[in-house]
Amino acid sequence: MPGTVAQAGSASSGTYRASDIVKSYGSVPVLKGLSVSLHPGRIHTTMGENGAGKSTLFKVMAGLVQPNGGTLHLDDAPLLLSSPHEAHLHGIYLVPQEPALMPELTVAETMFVGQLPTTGRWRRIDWSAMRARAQEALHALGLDIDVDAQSRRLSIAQQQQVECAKALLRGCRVILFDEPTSPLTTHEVDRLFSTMRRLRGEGYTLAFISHRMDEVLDISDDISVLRDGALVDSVERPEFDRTRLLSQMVGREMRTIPRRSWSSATTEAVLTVDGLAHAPSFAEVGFTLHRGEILGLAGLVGAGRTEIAETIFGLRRCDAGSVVLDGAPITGLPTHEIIRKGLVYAPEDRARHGAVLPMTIAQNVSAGLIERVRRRWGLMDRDDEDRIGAEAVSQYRVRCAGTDQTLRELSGGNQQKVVFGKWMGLSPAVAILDEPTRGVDVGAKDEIYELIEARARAGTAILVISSEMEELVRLCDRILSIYEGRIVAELHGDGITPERLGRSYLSHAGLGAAA
Amino acid sequence: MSAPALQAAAALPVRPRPARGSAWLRRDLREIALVGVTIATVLVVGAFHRDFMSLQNLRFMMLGCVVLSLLSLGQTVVIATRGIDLSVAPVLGLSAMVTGLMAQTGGLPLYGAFAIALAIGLVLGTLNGLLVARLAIPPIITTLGTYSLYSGLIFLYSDGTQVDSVPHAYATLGNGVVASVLPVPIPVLVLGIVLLLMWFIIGHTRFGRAVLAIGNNQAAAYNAGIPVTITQVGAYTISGVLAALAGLMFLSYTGSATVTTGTGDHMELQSIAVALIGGTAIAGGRGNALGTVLGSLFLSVILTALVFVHVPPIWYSAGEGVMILLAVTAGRGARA
Amino acid sequence: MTQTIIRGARSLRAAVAALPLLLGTALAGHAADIDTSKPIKVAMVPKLVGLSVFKANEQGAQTAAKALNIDFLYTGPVTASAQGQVDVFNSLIARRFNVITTTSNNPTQLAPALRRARKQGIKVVSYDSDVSPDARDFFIQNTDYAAFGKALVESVAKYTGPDAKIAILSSTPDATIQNEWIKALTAYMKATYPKMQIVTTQYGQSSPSQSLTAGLNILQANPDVTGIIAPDGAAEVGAAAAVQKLGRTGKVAVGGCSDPDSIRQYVKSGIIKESPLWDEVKEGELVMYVARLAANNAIQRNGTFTAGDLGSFTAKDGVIVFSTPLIFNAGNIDQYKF
Amino acid sequence: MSGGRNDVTARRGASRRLPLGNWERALLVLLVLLTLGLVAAVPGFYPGFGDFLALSENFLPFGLVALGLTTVILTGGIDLSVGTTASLAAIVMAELWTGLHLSIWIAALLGVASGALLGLVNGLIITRLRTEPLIATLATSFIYGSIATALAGDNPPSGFPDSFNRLGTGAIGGILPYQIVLFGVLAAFFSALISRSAFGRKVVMIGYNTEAARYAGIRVDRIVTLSYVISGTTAALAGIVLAAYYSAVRPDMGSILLLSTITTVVLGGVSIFGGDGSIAGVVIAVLLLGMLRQGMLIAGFSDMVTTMVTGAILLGAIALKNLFAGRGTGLATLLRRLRIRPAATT
Repeated sequence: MPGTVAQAGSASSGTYRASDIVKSYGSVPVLKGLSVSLHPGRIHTTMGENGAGKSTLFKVMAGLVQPNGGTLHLDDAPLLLSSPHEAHLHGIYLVPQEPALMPELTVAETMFVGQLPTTGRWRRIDWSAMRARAQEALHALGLDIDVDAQSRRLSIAQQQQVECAKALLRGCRVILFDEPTSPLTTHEVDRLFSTMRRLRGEGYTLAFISHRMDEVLDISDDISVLRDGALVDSVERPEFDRTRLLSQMVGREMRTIPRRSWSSATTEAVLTVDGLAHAPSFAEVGFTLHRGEILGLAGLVGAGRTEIAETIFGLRRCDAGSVVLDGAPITGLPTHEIIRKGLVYAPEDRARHGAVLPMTIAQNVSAGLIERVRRRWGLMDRDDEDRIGAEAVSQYRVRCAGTDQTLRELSGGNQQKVVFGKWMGLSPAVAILDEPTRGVDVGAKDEIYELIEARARAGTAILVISSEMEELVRLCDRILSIYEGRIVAELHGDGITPERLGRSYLSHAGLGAAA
Repeated sequence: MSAPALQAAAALPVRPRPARGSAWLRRDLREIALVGVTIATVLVVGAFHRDFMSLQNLRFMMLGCVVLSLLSLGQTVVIATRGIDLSVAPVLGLSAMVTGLMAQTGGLPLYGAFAIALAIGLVLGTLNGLLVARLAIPPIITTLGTYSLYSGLIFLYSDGTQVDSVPHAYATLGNGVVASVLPVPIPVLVLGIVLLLMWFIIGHTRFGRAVLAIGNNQAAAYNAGIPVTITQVGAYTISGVLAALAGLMFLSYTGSATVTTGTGDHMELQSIAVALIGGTAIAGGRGNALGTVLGSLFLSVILTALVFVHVPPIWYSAGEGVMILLAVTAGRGARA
Repeated sequence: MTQTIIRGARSLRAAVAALPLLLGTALAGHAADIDTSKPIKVAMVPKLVGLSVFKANEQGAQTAAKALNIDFLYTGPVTASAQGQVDVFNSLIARRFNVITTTSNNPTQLAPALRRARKQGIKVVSYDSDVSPDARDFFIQNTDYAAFGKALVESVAKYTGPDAKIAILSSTPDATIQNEWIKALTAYMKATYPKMQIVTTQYGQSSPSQSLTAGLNILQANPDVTGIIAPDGAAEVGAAAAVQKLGRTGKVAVGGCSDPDSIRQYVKSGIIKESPLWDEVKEGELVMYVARLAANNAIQRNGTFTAGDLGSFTAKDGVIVFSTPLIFNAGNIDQYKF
Repeated sequence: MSGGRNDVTARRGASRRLPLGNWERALLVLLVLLTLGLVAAVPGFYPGFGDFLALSENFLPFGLVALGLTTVILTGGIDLSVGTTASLAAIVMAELWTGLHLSIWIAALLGVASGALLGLVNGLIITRLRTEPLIATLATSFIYGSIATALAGDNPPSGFPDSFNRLGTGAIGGILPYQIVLFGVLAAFFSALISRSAFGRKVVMIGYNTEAARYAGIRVDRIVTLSYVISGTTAALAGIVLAAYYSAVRPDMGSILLLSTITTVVLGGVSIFGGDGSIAGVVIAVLLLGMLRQGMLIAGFSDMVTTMVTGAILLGAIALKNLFAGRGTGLATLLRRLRIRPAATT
């Protein structure tokens, strides 16, 4: 088995074509006969709104999903993939967005799962060879990860890097990345792109999915744009055109995203955080949030922004400092009391934290404060609950068949709107929104921005945590930069530009130039 | 730790491997702790009651844990896949009953008994596995259902009779020593062989690692090309076979089998308890053979110690309950 | 009289002769004396199906049922639980059985269901383990408790000497019949062997494996114990197996009660010298006679009756003592197969 | 999702109007067919209305346990200690009655309270020590069992006053058993509790997604603990009813409850993983399994056959459920392919 980059050899093969792929789930067509081709030594990017079929296409190409029609050709030989494992055997590897952990196993074993090297007559596992080769592969990619560490200790970025090394270990020549950058910080994205460029240089065939225009324009050689399960555009560097790509994706003229010309911020302090600390995530965090203001928290993933929010929200223990809401201290209060006092938090991971996907829209909306549903005989009045759900659906423009539809059936953007409806229905004094547009397609993003702005105009103070600079630049009156658990910079008004923002927290990482 | 850029990495010399000792020590902590606590119990109780430390008592404490250890080894493999096997008790009972009755009335030779026990374990265990892996019935429900079915089989087969005595060869298997110069009881030897085998299977074969991988993350295991269905079925088959072997050892050791053998003593719950004490994670993905056997030995030592210090017998099961809680909470502390 | 029998039991001839002698004026009655014209349905409900002891009762009952024109059913729960027995009773009531005979898992839990049966005109005959007196018409007691207690003590006392340290290995702490026996044997011991001492009482839960473990533990933890009295089938086997495994044959005497099949090997190897019981097969026959007579209303709660070849018996307040203890030893055990 | 922007805002689905889902309806049909079949085919099964109703006295204690256990299973947990809790509570009651000469009813009340306390201990071990429910309740079931045996002594009390015993075997007007009344009231209460109360909503939410519930400000530990308290309480109540039924207590009287009750709850359509399920389904399953067992016994099948059939039904039902939910491979896939026209392939 070709084990490392060094052994990978020259780029003589690896042209991977998918032709006329058709796939439908039940009666819903997802892919309507589309074709793409990937070439060795090139990075192919697939763009498109959520639901355009990008992930499904990649899954078909990686053997995770069986198409209803169409063909796959690797180096002009037809290919039938019945499982991801078979794809691996043909040298095709899909790096999932959030690699599946084997938390109890060591990093080395995780890398070799399914292909553990054996030795001797008894075919016992060759642990030392495995560790050595795992270490070699990680080093070749410039990664410093302890192969004996338990996998549960890896960050998402490290997990992705381990996945890359896994692809190499399996001798795969075609590596597909399913939206690899969305959980990563800018710094980590740079690292990933370096790796990808290096692999491109060695003749690997690479493809990835992204929503982020900047990085797409930065790294791609070919771009395919998908819309509603069909290929609508296909361009090669250098014919990239940001506006054209955007409009192709959404199928309409994309408004440019300017900074907001107005501000609803007042000088009335609603939330005052002082000297807040939670070891080891962050310390000495202090800021004031005003009525109607949209305040951004920028920083790398892992800088402590989510931890700050969760500490304010009472989900984590508070080691030091104080939080004052509307003049009353809420430090260390349990979450349900904090909600009752008017502070809400929409977490970044909807499926795990933000919503209960098997429950209905109405039930999810009322979950924020079950007590607000009217009682009859001490029981929850279902009509009232439906009414609350329906209100949220119409106010936040949730596209659904009815309030009794389960959240699982909705798209990411609509799920997020339901989460919004849950919290905004309480007319909170403060709303903390953690990555509010994560996994939301471009069109819905705009709608969500408008909802946030409308809420601010109604007087709610909003704290937005985001890793997308564009988002922060567009939304915020003021932005705090967090680096390693401390506030390192504050930008406001016209001082907010992507360049300054990037520099504000990246310069501390010693990589300021990258921004 | 700041990460070097990729370009620089190529030039990096391969660093010396990090000391594997520390990581391994961390993972083997439970076994070391179990051995420590077991020895401590023997010494402390032995200081007050000399007979507790007598070679004979030590041997019987080992003998006493053989059947439960065999059962728990199978349970360990199943729990490691994130499953559970409640049907081990009736499988044990059925194996003891069938081989016992055939030996008692038909003079079934010992090798025949092994063959029959293995066949019973193989068939019943595989059936569990197929129900879990192929029909996607949750393990606890599957084995709850087969618990009833297999218990019924014992009645059907025995038709209300019981095994009271076994031929000489069986008694030797259950009570003899390997050789007069080597006074190791044969059941302990059998357990030793099975332990070695299971240690090798879980720790050093692709199948064993696949079991753990499935317990960690079934979808990822599938995607990595692990034959999930076969591995799952295999885990239940192993559990069935070991339970049947435990039944044969039970028969040989006690010379008896009744319709309530296994189920009457709630062996299924005991085996789960032992696996947990031995460090198997109930959520799957972690489990090893040595820990399980040490856990079983520890339990045997503690329960015998309770007799020596004259704790009334009604509190033995409470002692077991307390130990499960201690083992599980202490285990978590060590891993954090 | 009992004294005579126990001494006599040491010889094979006496033991064989003893039973019919004791059962009253031998060969006085025949099945023909009993009105068997109308067929009746009788069920025998053991503590649980699948134990040899109960199977031995069934064996005798089957024989007698044929002679008595009884439609016989042997049924019971699969676990030794009162709930299981009650479920069975209820089904028997619904199926209009004429007589239910049962040995109870415990005396109290079964009572309401059996009372219900009696209310519907079903006769209830308990044997072996009794239920509350108001829940049954007749109880066939295996042996007189005092006599059995004495037999249990004697089964080890002769071999350990009068000042031995004795351990008791019973089934469960709340097993009625075992507790009655333990009470009787303690009283007898105090009176006859005042220097004898009971050092520990352990329980084997009627499970062979737990009994064995308990037996081993007794002997390991109390090295000065020279006799174990185990008044429970599984317990006696467990105690004997423990003595054998520890190589204390000849040093520790085991006594108790168990069916001959399960202790045969230990009696032959000398670990168990004597083990009192009664003839389970014949007891099963008697159960059917009593059932038939009760269904015919041909038996009084106080009075005597004749049960075919078994002889005549006396009922006192509905309690019929089946026999005096039958003592198995190496000499006679091979005559009994159950 | 496609569909118009906001043309449909609120819609009450069919599932909301009917109190029963597909699974529950299937069970109900099965129950009716089974009962009718048994009445028609098994002599003695229907001896009269009162006696027919009285059949339920033999299995409704299982139903009581099932109600509480359902609450726990809906949170994604399990309570293996219900059997020993039932025994212990009954023994506590009996000992208070004989030992302290309390009125039997006060003693019964204290018995139920002790069950709540035992449940609280379970809940606290699970939430405070962060122990898996399976492990925690396995351990406490051993411990409670020991305590029950110790308290019971070698001669556990029996012979309770007749007024109390009627709770187990009496009937209003000789027709309607008190047990049915008790179970009916509690079933209605639990149905409202689970599907209509805030507590029930929180239970279900925790069962589906504990983390999301925590992030929504639900006091997860408190709700989970409370669900074990409820489970302990209903188990204790079952123990008390059993005590009245037998007019006696034994330290092992509850041990038969555990496995059968889990079977019932699962057959009732409650997902062992939490969140999914309804009290209606469990109630129907209680009646279904109870009637089946009584019917088979009366028809002359042995306890053994009845037990085996129960096991087979459990496996068959869940396999069938998976079949319709589209889970599983092998046989399930095979059958599904028979049901759905295969998609076209090139």
